[in-house]
Amino acid sequence: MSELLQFLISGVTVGAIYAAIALGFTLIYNASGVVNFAQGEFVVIGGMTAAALIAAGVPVILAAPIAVVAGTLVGILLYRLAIRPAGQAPLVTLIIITIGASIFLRGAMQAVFDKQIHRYDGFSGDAPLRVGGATILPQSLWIVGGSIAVFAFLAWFLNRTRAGRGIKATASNRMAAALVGINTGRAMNLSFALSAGIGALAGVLATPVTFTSYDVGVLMALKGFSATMLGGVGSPLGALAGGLLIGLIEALTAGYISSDYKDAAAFIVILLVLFLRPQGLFGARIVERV
Amino acid sequence: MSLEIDGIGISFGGIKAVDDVSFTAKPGEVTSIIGPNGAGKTTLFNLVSGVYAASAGRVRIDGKDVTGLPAHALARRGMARTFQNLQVFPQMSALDNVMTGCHMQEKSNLLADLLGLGPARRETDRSRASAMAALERAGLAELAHRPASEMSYGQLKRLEIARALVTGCTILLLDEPAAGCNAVETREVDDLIHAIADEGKTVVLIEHDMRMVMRISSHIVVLDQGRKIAEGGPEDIRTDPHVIAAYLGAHGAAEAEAAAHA
Amino acid sequence: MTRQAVAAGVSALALLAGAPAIAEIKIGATLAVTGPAAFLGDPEAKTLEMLVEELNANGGIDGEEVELVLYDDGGDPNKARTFATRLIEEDEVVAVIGGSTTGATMAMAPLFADYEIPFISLAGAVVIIDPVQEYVFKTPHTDRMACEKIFADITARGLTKVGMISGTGGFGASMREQCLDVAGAAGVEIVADETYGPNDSDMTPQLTNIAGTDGVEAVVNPGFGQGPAVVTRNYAQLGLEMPFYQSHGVASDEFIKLAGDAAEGVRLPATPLLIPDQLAEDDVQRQPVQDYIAAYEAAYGEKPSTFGGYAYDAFHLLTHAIREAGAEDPAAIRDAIEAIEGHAGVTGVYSFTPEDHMGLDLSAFRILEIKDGGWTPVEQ
Amino acid sequence: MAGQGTTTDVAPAGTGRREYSKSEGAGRRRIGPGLRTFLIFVALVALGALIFPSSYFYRVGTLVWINTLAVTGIVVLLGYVGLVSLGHAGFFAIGAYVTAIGPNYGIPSPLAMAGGVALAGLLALIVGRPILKLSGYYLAIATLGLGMLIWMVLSKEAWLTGGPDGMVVSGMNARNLFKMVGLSLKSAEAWYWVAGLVAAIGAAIAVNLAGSPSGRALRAIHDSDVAARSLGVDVAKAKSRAFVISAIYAAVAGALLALANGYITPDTGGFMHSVEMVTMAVLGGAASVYGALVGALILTALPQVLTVFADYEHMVLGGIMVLTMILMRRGLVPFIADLWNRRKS
Repeated sequence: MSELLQFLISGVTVGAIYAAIALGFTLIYNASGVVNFAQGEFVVIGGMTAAALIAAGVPVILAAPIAVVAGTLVGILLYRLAIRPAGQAPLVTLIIITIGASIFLRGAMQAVFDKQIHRYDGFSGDAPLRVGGATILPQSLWIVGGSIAVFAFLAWFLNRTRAGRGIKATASNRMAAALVGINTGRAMNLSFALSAGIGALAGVLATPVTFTSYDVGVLMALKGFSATMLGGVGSPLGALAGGLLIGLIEALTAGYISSDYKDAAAFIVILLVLFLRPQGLFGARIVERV
Repeated sequence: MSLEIDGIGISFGGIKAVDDVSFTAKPGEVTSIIGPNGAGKTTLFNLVSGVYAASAGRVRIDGKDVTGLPAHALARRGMARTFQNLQVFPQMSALDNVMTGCHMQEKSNLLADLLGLGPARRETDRSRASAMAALERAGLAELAHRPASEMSYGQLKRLEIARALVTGCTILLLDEPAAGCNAVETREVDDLIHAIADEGKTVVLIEHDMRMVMRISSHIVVLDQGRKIAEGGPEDIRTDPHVIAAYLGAHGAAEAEAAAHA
Repeated sequence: MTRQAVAAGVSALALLAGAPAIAEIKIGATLAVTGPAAFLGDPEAKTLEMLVEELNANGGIDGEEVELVLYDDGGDPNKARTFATRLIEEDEVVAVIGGSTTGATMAMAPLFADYEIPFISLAGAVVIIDPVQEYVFKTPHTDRMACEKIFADITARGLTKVGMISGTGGFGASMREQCLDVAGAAGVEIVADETYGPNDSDMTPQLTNIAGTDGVEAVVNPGFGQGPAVVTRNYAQLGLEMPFYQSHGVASDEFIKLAGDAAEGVRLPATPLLIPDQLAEDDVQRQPVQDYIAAYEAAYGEKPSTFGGYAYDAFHLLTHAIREAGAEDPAAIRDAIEAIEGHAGVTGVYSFTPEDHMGLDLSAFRILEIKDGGWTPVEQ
Repeated sequence: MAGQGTTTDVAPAGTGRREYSKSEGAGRRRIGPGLRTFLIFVALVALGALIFPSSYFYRVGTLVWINTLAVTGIVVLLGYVGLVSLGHAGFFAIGAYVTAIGPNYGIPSPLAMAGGVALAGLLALIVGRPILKLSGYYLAIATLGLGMLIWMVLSKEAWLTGGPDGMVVSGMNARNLFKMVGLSLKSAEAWYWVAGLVAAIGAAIAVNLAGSPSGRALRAIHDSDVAARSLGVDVAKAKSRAFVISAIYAAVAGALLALANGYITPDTGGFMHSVEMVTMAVLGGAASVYGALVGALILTALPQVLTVFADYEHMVLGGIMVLTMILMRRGLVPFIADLWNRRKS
């Protein structure tokens, strides 16, 4: 029983990280229809910046927000310099642009920071908490709490605020949104800024547990992308559920079946879900207009 | 071949876009579907041609039930169509566009195609000849080598008709073929449709140009809000009070009247 | 225009590749300076650059300057092979150091036999030197030796039942296989065998399973990079008390920093590089170890790692051989390397033979334990 | 929404395609378009052989042709039909690994090679149907997942594949092929010629396909899935065919790489390699085989040129990718062809 609990704790911790990345994907997709493969780099920027600041003696309470702001700025730059100039480019062009941007950012981080692996202490210490025979790190609670907070924020923001509704409207029909007076450029800017901020926040929260280095972004993006697609692209609930599900599948497979094929299990589940429900778990069905 | 539609319907998100529509289109005749915007005309075409799966009703070709067959299987049973919002292949030349319509007649196998063997080339030659003939008929012969992306809206409408014709279809669904055409071009399309029907093909037409509809239709089906509200010859429709109320309105009635005396 | 593009590309290549020879003696290297194996290649590259500078400042080899031609293969075997070809054909080096990873090394290896150029690999796996390839040498201990060393320490503690948790990267997977292979002969039984991906962030499920396996008395974690640090933290998080072994893949201060307090009590096989001040006065490795550390700290302001040590030894072995055989004939240099005996490096004392192209025995490997955030040799 | 279309609009017709119909229209029938492409490619291969000063250049040249071949498969899939695959390196690796494993079980190299190609084709046939029902990003993730699964098997089943460190490929050397016809070439030169000739054949086949009935059906799907259906094209079958064809291209390229290198690692089947293949196609211009060649040439040669930038290599590479896609969305070949045409007229 305590075994299962430990597996679940592990799955939820890791899944919450995936979910946070997936939520970043979702926001940008919602505004622009772009799946941003550079999303993983935001996570690294957050983690590396925080690690560098903390190593330089800056207290966490300052370092964390600065790292998030740094990620946000890079997000805005990414939009302005790489996505906006591309205009309404076809999907594969956008995929290549964001992958190119991710390679560029990786190189930049290697130049700005270093090639070492970094970590700093958990926000509430590193002494594990015991729960019914299993253990959990206090930082895991920060991660899970962070992901849920981001989800709640997005759900509120997209549905209840003017700016958020602007983003949603921009996504469903940019022309129409512009016609009813929504500043679609600002909506796109905002979505990239927020999404990068969310990514950086995920990095700041996760680094004490996962560590970080300049080149882990691709893997982060891959997991986040998988979670997004499993949940259904464009839906915050899907992103949260997709992320947690993948984390749990990995942990339970490692625990009960074989740690060798835990990543494979996640992909098999994704493929099966897509075969049976091509729009993902929470995605809307698409009817083509002819 | 005759096309029978029997009680067909579909709903999107609880709204019945097409509801219990029935009619029969006969060979050698032009059957027109009319109705105000959003009446469900194009959705009806999409149901009949297998783009959408109907949630109710049957479609029969010459008495044979073809309901639920995928679009390409219906094409093989002789159904061809054009599209309201243009589905040409913009990256291809006009000729290549029409040659694609020859797909069902082309008998070469994949291996021959890959290796560029004789059969593949012969099929291509044959397709090119019949595509040129169809372009000729649609009045587009001199544009054969122009990329479709550089052609005007009216030309593309006719390009779609030419492409549908070379499939060797017996049933032709035309969705607003005269949209975007000037008066002269409309007349040409008009003649073309007449000629197609005279060959014994079954033509089903969606059109907003009432003059044209009244001029060439033998049979008219009127849709409103997804339902059939009237059916009959041009004369019956013109005078049908439901139609006048629901669709034509005062202005439309006058226009139809004018057309009748034109 | 396609033809023009090709011609342009070719001439650009020619321009950059065909730099005229300035230095007298050219030594080539292709390392994983970036990419997933960068923590191997980075200190290796830094070490080589430092050593070449130092050597030339002291008059080079018999008055001739040495030039290092270094390429970054990112750990990609395909690139490594291309760069090796380039080093041999274009740069006309007399010898090549490199291959941070086993894959890169093995992809390059056949070339050196073809061109008769000596090659010293910095990668770990035993396949590099077993079977022996005429022109291929290597400086690190093999993963097989690491397993033997660890198992010897475990049995010395009177334990036999071992649980393994291995990284699935090249290093971890290869060492895992070697450990499984030598376990029987070493007198231990592998009762649990778990793995994790190189970038996984939580290994508590695997560790929970190991802990739940009947009779596990010690746990071994082959792997490198961040994985072992995460495993070590998870190990402490779960409150596991069994003796815990890491591999030489994490033998650096970096590991202690990343794993923090959780690293206390962890043992691993390592080179003397980690314990410069605890070496006996008469230890032949004392001098090279202290030289290397002093020079590296002066050059880069940080401590060298075990991996840099592999490059340090490779470079000294090679320059020694060039001094012996001259820089004219690469085949003669090869012979001179093979003839080296009792060369004290930072990794161990090398004695090559035609049958042994690594030249190390188990004696240079020491089991260290992490105590109070530092390294302590385990008395045996 | 952008990115939700059934097909992915890559680029209006590349030069290759338009050239094709022009030459046909002009009635010039002496040399078919496939044969012409083959001759152009062979001329380029020979040109390389004339100017290359050393084995190193032959080595890079060999990689360029092998990549061109693999990317030609992407051109068929992405350029002709408009389908994105982020998992094609998986097929590449299957071709490579079966070629590598065969001789260990007593199967001669050429047979193993054929087996690897057949296996890749078969796998593409089996998984193609369900996967190709997806579109846009869902297709991207599904192919990515497929590629990852193949990569995982290759990394984990060490008894068969040597694990993440890879395995030695024993077997034939291309030199012997040329010896049989009395030519004595260096190994690097021999592989260069083999790779170049196979790439030329591959290009010719792709060009033949584009102008054939089957090819027109594929290109129709690219532009309008619905219209293609309405013309009687069995879209599912056509997509599946294109998927199998492109998987075979990748597998042949993989087998060649395995033999030319003599060593193979699971990285050849990794995500980054899949991305690299698609990037080459899009960079050069996914609509034509010439785009495949230019893309493969640039991305294979660029890292060799960029060694002078050492630490900034990634930034330069990433920057080039972004800029090319912004400034020349349809790829280099169509872009330059347009410039050329504009200057002429």
